Amino acid sequence: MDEFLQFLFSGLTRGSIYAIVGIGFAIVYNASHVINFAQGEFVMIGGMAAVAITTKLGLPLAAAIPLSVALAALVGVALEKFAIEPARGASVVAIIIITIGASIFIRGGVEVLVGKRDHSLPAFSGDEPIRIAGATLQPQSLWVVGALVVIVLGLRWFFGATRTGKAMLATSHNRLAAQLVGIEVRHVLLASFALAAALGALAGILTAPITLTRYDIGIMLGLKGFCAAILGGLGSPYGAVAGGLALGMAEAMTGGYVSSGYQDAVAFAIILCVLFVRPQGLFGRAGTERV
Amino acid sequence: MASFTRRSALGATAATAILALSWAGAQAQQAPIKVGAILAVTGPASFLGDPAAKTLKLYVEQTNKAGGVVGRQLELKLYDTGGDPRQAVTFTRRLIEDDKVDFIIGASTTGETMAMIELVEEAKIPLISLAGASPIVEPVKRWVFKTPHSDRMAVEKMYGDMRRDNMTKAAILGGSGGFDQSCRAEAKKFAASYNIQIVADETYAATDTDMTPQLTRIRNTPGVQAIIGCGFGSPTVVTARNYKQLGMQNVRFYFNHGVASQQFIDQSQGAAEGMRMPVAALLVGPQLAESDPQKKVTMAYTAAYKAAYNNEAVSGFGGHAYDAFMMAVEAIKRAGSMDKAKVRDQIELTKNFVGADGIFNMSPGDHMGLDIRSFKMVEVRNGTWKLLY
Amino acid sequence: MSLLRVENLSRSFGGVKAVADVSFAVEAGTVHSLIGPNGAGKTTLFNLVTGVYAPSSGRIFLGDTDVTGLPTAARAALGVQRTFQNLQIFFNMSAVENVMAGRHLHVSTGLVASLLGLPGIGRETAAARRRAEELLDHVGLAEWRKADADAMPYGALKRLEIARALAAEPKLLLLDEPAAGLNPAETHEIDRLIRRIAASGITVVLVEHDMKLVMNVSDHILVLDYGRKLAEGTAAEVRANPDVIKAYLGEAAATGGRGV
Amino acid sequence: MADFAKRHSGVLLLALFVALLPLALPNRFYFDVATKVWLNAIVCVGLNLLVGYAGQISLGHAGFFALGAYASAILTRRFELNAFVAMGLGAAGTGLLAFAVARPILRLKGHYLAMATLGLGIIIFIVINREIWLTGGPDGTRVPALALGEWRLTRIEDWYWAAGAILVAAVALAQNLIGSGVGRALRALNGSEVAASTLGIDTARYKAMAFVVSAVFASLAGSLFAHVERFVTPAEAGFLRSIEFVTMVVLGGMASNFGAVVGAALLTMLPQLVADFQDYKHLVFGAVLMATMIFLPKGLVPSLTDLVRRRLGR
Repeated sequence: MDEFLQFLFSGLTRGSIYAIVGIGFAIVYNASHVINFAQGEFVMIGGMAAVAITTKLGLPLAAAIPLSVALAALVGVALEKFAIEPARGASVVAIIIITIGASIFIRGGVEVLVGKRDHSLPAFSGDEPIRIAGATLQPQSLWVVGALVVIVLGLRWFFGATRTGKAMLATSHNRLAAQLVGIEVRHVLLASFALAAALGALAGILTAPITLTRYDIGIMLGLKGFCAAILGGLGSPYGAVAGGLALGMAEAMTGGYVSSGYQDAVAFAIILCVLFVRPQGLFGRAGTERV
Repeated sequence: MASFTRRSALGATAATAILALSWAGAQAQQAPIKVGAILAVTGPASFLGDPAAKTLKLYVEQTNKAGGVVGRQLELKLYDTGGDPRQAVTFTRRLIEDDKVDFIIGASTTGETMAMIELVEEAKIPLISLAGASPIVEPVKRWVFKTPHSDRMAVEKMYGDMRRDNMTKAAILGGSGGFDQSCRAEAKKFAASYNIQIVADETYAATDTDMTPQLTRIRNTPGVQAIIGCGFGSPTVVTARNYKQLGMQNVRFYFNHGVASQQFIDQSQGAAEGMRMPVAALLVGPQLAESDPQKKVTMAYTAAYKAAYNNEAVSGFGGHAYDAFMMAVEAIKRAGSMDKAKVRDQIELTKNFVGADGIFNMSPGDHMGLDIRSFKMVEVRNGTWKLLY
Repeated sequence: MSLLRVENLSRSFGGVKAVADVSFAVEAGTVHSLIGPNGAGKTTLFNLVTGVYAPSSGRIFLGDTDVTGLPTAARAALGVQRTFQNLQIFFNMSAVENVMAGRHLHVSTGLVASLLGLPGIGRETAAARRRAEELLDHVGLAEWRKADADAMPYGALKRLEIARALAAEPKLLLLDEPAAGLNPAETHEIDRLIRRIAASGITVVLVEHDMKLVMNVSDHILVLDYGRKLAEGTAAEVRANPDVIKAYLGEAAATGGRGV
Repeated sequence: MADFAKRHSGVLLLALFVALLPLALPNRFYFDVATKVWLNAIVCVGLNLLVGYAGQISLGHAGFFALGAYASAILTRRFELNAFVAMGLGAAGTGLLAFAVARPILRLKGHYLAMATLGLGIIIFIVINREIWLTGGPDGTRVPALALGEWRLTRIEDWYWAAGAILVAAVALAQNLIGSGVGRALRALNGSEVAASTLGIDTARYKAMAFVVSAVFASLAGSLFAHVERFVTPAEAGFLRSIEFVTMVVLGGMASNFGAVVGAALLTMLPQLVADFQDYKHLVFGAVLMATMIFLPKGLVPSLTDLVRRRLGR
């Protein structure tokens, strides 16, 4: 029983990270129909920037967090403006390669600027493990899960009550119509990249104390986040949350009960099975092609 | 050399001047000795390759400033493999066929080195590896040497320490790379001769960021007294943290020498306290007795490295590169020229070479040349290495 | 026996019935028109007949074969071809290649023979090219033979789709608004083309808003409204039908101009 | 004869280039790089049938490449099979796997298809990494030389000719296919899937065909690669390797067999060119990917032919 609980904690922590990255994929996809393969790099930027700001500039963590998030958002905006926008109308393959090129570029930049070593941040509220029924939980995991909850609530408010949020929602439903009612679609695209980047960076900062951060951690996280988003049906941030948590759980349980060697494969195996049965993801609606 | 030329030009007789000038001219025409290096400067093993690259750059420059070796300058040709053995093969081929280097230092990891061996043996070029596992030099390959202690020594050192405290049951936790696998195999092979029973064996992937499932399984194995950690790099840091998170301090944790860097302690953020490992003397240089023959070498290397690289802490991996480079330079000097076969013979004849890793005594049957005595057992205490014995 | 028979066909999208309980039959060798206002379900009916959509209920027969469950490609093999209201040209190919693709059912498609480029394949390709060029001439696109499809004007593309469908040598040809967006001269050309096609023995089902064209060429007309069959018969019968006049034709018939 | 020359002028030109290039290669290292170019180009010519002509993206072809490479490595080394038999078995096995997954995978479209092929590639990558007993794990495995009886192919100059000849053959096969009814069916389903199916083209069948053919090309190239390099590692199956292959195709120009060769050449040489500024190599590589896709979205060869055509047209 304590074993199960331990795996559950592990799955919840991983799942929350995948969920936050997945939300980023969903937001960008909604606004622009672009799958941003550089999404994982924002997670890396968040962690690495916070490390650099606290160690090199000597600022406290509380200041480093907003600064890192803002920096990542800036990179997100730059990505949209200088790489995605000029390629408007290019094929899906071309856009995929552009975002992958961007992710390699960002990785290379951080490699040169900050270096290749592992880095880590201190846990936000100490690292004395919390004991629950024989299992232990790092306090930082609570921060991660808590952040996910806050983000989900925040998005509900954002899409439901703010003008920018509503504009984003409208654009995702029908770009042309949104343009006709006076929504500046270009700004919506920029805002969505900024938001996705900021969320990714936040995930990166929250997890750096648990998993360490390095210039190249973004690849795998990006792919897992993409899995989460696809599992949730691509366009839906809440679907991505469900998808991310499901993947995290599946990984931890496989690692614990089946084979620790194959945990990484679980996410992709699930994705393949789900897509074979439901080509539009778990929560996506089947569309009929208009001819 | 420049001063020598000037002095000669100002010399008394024209004859000496002409002689000296022509001699200097011949020297200047001599191409530099080309040093090839294959290192994992990026990728998951970058913490191995990065300090090694820095060390090589530093000492090539120093050697050149001091006039080079046997009158020739050194030229470093360094390629980054990202830790991929296939890249190591490609770049080795490039070093041999395009750059035409005289000897090669590297690679950083066991897997890469194993992949390169056939090429250097075929091309008859001396190779000094910076990787840990024993299969690199066992059986002996004519052109292949290595500087770090082998994982067998590490395992034996750990088992010896366990026996001191009457421990008999151990679990193995490690990755799936060549170094980890070799360490795991040695640990299994030598357990019986130290009367130790392996009761659990868990594996992780180099990219895993959560080892709680593996550690939970070890924790739930009855009777485990110690864990033998086979690995290097970020997974070991995560392991240390999860070890603390799961409250497993009553089980002693040994790591092999793959984690021998201050980086490991820093990133573990206290979780490494109490962990033990066998390391080279370099890491505990200041704690060595004044009479220790390695004291001088380790302190000098530490000072030079810190001065050149912004006070960055030294690691055992930079030390391996230092030993490899210096040993090669000594061998070239003894050979009197950069004749590959002669230099190879001289490396094999290395005796009482005092390096960062220990005192090397190579022989035709031993292409590593270290013994277990130069391995120090340390424990992490108060965020630094405490020399036990 | 009818060439095409549709029985009690229905299809709904998210609760909206695009086609509701429609039955009709098309006799071989005739020109049959489907008319009705936008959203009446004409294109949906084409999609159901060609198998692009699956029906919610009802059956479709080609001759005496029940094709309701057959995939699109299999129905093509039974002699059904169509054009599209929203052009579905292969813009990655030239005009003649578009028509050659229409010969698909009449060329061999063995993988190994194709990879090796056996002489038979070459001869077939040459024959397909000749036939495609004839068809381009036939629909009046002789000058566009070598053009890339994405460089051709709209009116030419409309005819290119017809040529492509004819290349398959269909028994039944479904034309979805072939005259939409064309000027009167071009429409006249299409009119003559449809007559020529019908004269060559191909059965035509036409969806069209241009009432003059419809009344000119049709042997039989079916009127749809909100997915249901409103009326059917000859041009004269339909024109005289009070329901049709009320629901749809009223002003068009009165003014004698184009329909809605 | 003249007709033959006209129809195959591109292939003949390529053959001529392969034949004359050695005159410009200074040493064996360059032969090595050129051989890698030919092998990557074989993968790209196959992949181009799927991505360029049929319009179906795959982010997992490195998986097929690695399957071929490992089949050769394992079957020759452990089971001591003849290298050519091993290569054939590898290609057949890879083809079967591709055939088995083709229909469910290629039912997917756009990003879902990208995800599924990517997932397939990564699963192959992880299996190769984990089944250490069979594959040697992350550190890879050695591969015996290509041999038939007493005869061994080891000199890189010989490999240059062998790989070059096979590439010319591969391009010729691809050109034949594209000129046939199968090729028109592939291009048609790329242009409009629904129109293609109304013309009687069984789109699922042709997508599967392109998928299997491209997988077999990749597998064969992987086998050859293993024998040239005499060493394989799981990195050959990695996500970035898959991306590399797709980028070669897109960079050279989609739906152009010669574009695929050009793309393979450029992207194979790039890492060797930037190896000397290793600190900046990722930066440079990423920038090159982005810049070509933004400024030459159609790829090099089509963009250049357009330019030439416009010049001539004027």
